[in-house]
Amino acid sequence: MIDWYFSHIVLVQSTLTTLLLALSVQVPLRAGVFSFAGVGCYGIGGYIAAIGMVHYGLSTATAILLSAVVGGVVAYALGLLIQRLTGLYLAMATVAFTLIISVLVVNGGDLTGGAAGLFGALGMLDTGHLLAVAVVVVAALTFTEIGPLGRRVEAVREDPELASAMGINVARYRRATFAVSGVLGGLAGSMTVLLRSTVTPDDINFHLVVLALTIIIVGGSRSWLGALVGTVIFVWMPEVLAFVGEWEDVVYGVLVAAAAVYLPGGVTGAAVAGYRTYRRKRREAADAPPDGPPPQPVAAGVGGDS
Amino acid sequence: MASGTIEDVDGAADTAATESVLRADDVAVHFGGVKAVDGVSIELTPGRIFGVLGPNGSGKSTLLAALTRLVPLTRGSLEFEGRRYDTVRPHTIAARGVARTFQTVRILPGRTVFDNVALGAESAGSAGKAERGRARQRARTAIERTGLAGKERHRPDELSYGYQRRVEIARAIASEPTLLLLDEPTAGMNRQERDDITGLLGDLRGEGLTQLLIEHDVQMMVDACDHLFAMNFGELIADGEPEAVVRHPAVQEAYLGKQGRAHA
Amino acid sequence: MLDVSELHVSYGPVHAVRGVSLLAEAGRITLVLGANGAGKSTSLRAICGLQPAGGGSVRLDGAELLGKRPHRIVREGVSLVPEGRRIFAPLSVAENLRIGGYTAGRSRVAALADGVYDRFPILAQRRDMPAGLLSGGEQQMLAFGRALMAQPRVMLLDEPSMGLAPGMVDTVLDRVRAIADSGIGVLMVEQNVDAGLAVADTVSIVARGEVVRSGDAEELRQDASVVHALLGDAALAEEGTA
Amino acid sequence: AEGGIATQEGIPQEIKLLGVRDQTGPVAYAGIGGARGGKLAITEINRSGFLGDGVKLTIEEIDTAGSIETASAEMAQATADRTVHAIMGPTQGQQAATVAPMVERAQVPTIFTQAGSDGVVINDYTFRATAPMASYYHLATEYLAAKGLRDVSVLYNATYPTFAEIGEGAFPKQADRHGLNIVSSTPVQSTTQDFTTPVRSIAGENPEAVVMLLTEPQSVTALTQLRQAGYDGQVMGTSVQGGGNLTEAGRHGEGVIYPTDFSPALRSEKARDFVAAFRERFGQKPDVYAAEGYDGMWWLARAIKASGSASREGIKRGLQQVAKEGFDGVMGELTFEGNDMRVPGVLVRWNGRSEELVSDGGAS
Amino acid sequence: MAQHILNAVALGSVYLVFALGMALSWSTIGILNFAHGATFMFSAFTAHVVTQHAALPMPAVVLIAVAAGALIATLTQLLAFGPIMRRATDHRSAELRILIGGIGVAAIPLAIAERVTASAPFGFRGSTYQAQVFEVFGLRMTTTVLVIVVAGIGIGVGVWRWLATSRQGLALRAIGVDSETASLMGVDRSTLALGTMATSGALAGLAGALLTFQLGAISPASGDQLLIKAFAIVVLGGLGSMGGVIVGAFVLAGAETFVLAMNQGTWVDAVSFGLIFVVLLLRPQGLFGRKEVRRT
Ligand SMILES: Nc1ncnc2c1ncn2[C@@H]1O[C@H](COP(=O)(O)OP(=O)(O)OP(=O)(O)O)[C@@H](O)[C@H]1O
Ligand SMILES: Nc1ncnc2c1ncn2[C@@H]1O[C@H](COP(=O)(O)OP(=O)(O)OP(=O)(O)O)[C@@H](O)[C@H]1O
Ligand SMILES: CC(C)C[C@H](N)C(=O)O
Ligand SMILES: [Mg+2]
Ligand SMILES: [Mg+2]
Repeated sequence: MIDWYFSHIVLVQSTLTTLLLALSVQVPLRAGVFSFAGVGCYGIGGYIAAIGMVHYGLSTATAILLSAVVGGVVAYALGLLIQRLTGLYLAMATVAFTLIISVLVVNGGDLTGGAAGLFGALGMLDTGHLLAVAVVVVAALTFTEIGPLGRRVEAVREDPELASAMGINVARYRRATFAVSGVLGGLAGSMTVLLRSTVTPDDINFHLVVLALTIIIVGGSRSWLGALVGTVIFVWMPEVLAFVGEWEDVVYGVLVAAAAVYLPGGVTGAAVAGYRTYRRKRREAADAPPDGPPPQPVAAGVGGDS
Repeated sequence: MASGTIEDVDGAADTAATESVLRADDVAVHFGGVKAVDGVSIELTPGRIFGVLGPNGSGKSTLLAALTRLVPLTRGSLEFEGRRYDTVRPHTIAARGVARTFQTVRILPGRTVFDNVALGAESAGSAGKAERGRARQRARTAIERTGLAGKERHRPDELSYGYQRRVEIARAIASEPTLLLLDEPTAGMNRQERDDITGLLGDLRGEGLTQLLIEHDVQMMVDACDHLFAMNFGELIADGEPEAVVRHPAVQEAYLGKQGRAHA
Repeated sequence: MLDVSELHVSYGPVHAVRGVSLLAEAGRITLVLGANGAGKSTSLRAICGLQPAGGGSVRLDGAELLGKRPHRIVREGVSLVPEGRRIFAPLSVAENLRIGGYTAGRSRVAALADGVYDRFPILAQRRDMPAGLLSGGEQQMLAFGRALMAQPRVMLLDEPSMGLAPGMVDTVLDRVRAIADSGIGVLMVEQNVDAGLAVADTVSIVARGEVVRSGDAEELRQDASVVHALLGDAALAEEGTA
Repeated sequence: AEGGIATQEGIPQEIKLLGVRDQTGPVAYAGIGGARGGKLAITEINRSGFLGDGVKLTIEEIDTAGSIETASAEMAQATADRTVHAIMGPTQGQQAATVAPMVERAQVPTIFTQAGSDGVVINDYTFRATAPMASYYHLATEYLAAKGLRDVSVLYNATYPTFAEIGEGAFPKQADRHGLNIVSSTPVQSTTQDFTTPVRSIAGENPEAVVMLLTEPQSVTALTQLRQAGYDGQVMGTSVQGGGNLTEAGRHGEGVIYPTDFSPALRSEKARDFVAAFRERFGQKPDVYAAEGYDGMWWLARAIKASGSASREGIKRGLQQVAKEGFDGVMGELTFEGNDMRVPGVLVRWNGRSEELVSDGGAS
Repeated sequence: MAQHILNAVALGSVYLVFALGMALSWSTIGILNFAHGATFMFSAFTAHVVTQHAALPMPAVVLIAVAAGALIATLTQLLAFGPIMRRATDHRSAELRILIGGIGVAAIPLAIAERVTASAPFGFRGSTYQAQVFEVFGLRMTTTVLVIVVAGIGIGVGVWRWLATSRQGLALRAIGVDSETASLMGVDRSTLALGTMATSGALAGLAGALLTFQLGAISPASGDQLLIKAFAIVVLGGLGSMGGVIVGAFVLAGAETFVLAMNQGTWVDAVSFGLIFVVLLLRPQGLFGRKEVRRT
């Protein structure tokens, strides 16, 4: 067990940081905001942490905190700037934001280390710290998923106009998701960099956007659990698929495509749907007279309807 | 109330009423060249059901959108419980107690009937635990009253059209609003089903709820409303006692087919 | 000409239509009445191939339609004015009509559209506006006009009068009558019972997925209270099971 | 359990190594080449009984698939595996820099090939069997100066650390020293695909030589378009050209000269034997990556022999000891700066089908 | 200056040919195909493999790539997007899944090509085609550029007009809005969708062949780089507007060429994406896009 843990420590840790990254895209998406600003803030957070540590000797905690705050503030400001945008237009604008950041750091001279990036920003972080952060984040997010707040977030996503006719301040929700995604992105970026000690402009790329999106769609886009499931799948897939060797990417592609086709709500969505069917079946079984004939479809009709 | 085109069929009845819930003054909504609403002034007094009649495209729904701030006003002013609100954002006025239904069904597809109604119920109050309990109770009551009992756990797309409309109504009344705006709430229902809804609206009036109702069923409007407005081409063409309004020649001319004439 | 017999449709465990039989004959209007949730729309959708049927048959002049894909069925000459209008919101009014005439051959589209514009002048005024901006009633007119463009042999109408002002209800139903008189079979669901009865030839009343009564419209016109009672019963029954 | 515990001193019968590098993904060619070179070396080492009778080196390759995450995850597992004696590390600069602190923590000696950026050779356990490109790029500069090609334009990928370093640092400095005149310096990005605009400007300047510091596909395009833009002067490339991509440039690639750490055209006996053996085994000529993998593996074997121990500590000590002395490899006389390899380098010309020697820094 | 404009036009045409295919399926039937880049790359790769065995002239190479592209896209539609669309209740829920389906599909040809080439660049060395360089009015260009510009602008304008005026074009747009209702109009949605995807794939193949001729070689990763640019172009032009795609392609190419001509090569992406960002700030629906139609 201990051995297993130590040889998989990187996977365990990157599961936790990747979860935060995925959440930074999922949180806005859940409110109908198709924003990848979180990925840009992942880059910002990574660089701030590395710069803080390498150039200014900040402590690990300070570096992470600073990254989260700056990420949140930058994303919030971005949100203010582009609040008129929706859908894929918003997606494009935020992808542009992310890619611009990667160009900025290439051209950042000594501060950012240019094309080579920065090295030696090894933070004092262990799995326990990461776990604590993840738990706090997940607990906080749970509140936005269940009960009244959950319903409101869903209304903001599904029908903003309806939501505002229900007294919900849609613009404020949207701006808030920007800030949250910035904080999450900043956390994810800074912790990733402090774990691996290096950051380069290449770390902020379109593939990260794709990865985050794939994780939450395959895992399930409606709750943090979906993000977690997706993260576990994609972080551990190379490990699990190692046996197919060089065809790993082909298998990966087939699995992702199959998930898109067969799992409309992602893995968690499928699980929830399966559970519902199971419960309904049980209800029906319980409703049927114990010694009578099995319920005919005809009989089940109105019964199920009412 | 300034527009010269309004023919006040019996002006006296209204002015005697108490303080108004909502007052719209010379409201106009233009979309480019389309004058969807053009200088409408209305006043809604507490505890009554007001109806809006008018041909298709006469601006009824747009008027409702204007009253709920979902479209910008081209001109005019709005007042709710004595406070101007023609520049606030839609959620503000909704939060003050104006609930509405939409002409085309708008419900959250992924949520159950109960959740949809609860969304309305919760929009009224704070987030406290006791209040949450009350909100659930309000939602349950609204579901009962709209004939949705037993369908709480259904998803909207599993419901027939008529039942989807009821969800809209339930959601609106669950917020226990001060003013309820209904845009063709009974479209797709037959006479009996309409009567149920009308009965419900009457009960709500009994509880003091002010309502503004848009419907094309003249019989139902006459039965249900205390006061009718008739619109055509974005303007009010008549305003007053229901019976009087539907008999008004301009309304007959603009609006009523065989069905309405039979009634008059 | 369109002979629906013993149609069954289920949504998963919900058996919504249970052995419905309906007939649409050339030159005649068959009115389908029923309470909310009775299974009217489901039946029409199944006839058009939008919903897989669990059993029964739908024959057009003897040829089986069940199992065919919707666009095939439409090309056989069956067109539907769907519940809830379903106009193409971002397309202009004119484009909505053009797509309605997709099967009708290029050359006739313009003339057919002019016919619709004559009947509904407001649509002509809104010709180049995205259809989604129309008022509810205007959209209903467009949906109706769009179905006319297909020049069907059988027309299925799911509440064509919904959201229409009384005057316009007359226009539409008169038009339906005229269509039927030109030799087209019409199967029409209506909640506006009186207006529907006024133009119908035959009536079928559906409750809980079954036809509980069918007969001559004339008969029922004389005794409208029977209809109302049946509908009322159905509604009560619905609530009763709830 | 199979294999010994890698912390035990002495030389066991089986010495287990792991290669953790790209076998798929965008720079797979480097990892694949490195792995092949290493395999060939292992066969020779084992067959010759270099480490003693019956002592066998074994290696297993693990794919990092072009991803930093995978690289660090696989390295974590590799370093945690107590039967692993040493690791042949990732070829990509960033992957390598990320795992470098890790191998120190786990105290597993790791030899990198390629991985040209800073931050890779940073502690006692990190070793590199590839000389930084900048360390032998002077061969190019000297050649240009000797041929009197003084007006030079530089076209370089500024988002790629190795090239940025030469384009902005090493080359301008050397050019200055040798009296070359840099007419223009044009940075592009890794995402630049079409070079019409920059090469037009360069062709317009008509310098006597163009120094081209670009990735593989970029090189092909830039060369093709440079020629189409009417430039027919000398083009000076980098060892990236050794990967065979110039074949794709067809006649446009003919005559390009570049410094490299290894060329199949090298005339030393070691190199000739290596080329022949490699050909026999893999059916093609070895590239620079293979040569680095091969010399890297021999470095390791010599290290074990030198310290008399295949334990992790022993290998580390041995590698340092060998580095201090240097040795002869297929890349020529190898010297070291700390744990980092230096090569004499060689300048070659692409004749359209293969490399020809132009001059060598003593590698033959 | 004139030379720079010509270069921008050439680059814009390359982008255009690539983006057209993507925009076609996206703005009609609502399929944002993230495998478009991989289709592009793999078509070129297929042609590359064939030219290694047979010395073919340019038209034959192009034809092979076009056929390969059409085939890949058809398979993608049959195996991934088609089933997704059939299963989805509404288009919005299908949208993200289509995106992910495309990402999954894209991994497959990419992995194969990377495997075979070990990620080294590949081109049409075996083809008999040799680009000729010529000068008109002092401007230098190659026959390849000429072909690309003609093909790009010709096909672009053709597709644009066809979509705007033809019956099928209208049907395609209707499918994109509400495919169920479209089928009620007699539109054979699956066949039309398949045809659209095949055409889109053929355009990807065409782009693959032409761009490989233009660049000399591409690498397996080249498709991804173009994908994000094409995405940017379509959004910049405004979703649903083919004219917008044409303008968008040239605007982006113009911006990039300008930055390169100023010798600020490392700022290219920042400037081009910055430009898109600013355009969206000013026009949230892109240059020629329509605002979403929605009313109360
Ligand atoms: N956003 C808009 N842009 C342009 N015209 C519009 C817009 N919204 C509404 N209209 C037009 O304004 C007129 C009034 O529409 P409105 O929806 O208010 O009518 P209505 O009285 O509710 O009709 P109905 O009874 O058919 O629902 C209609 O002719 C409609 O086409
Ligand atoms: N997608 C669905 N999934 C599950 N059940 C459904 C679905 N669609 C309809 N139903 C159920 O099928 C039954 C018949 O619905 P249908 O829409 O045919 O009724 P209707 O007669 O058209 O009613 P209305 O007058 O309200 O339009 C209803 O009980 C409804 O709840
Ligand atoms: C595989 C090589 C192209 C890697 C490159 N030399 C680097 O340092 O990253
Ligand atoms: Mg209306
Ligand atoms: Mg219905």
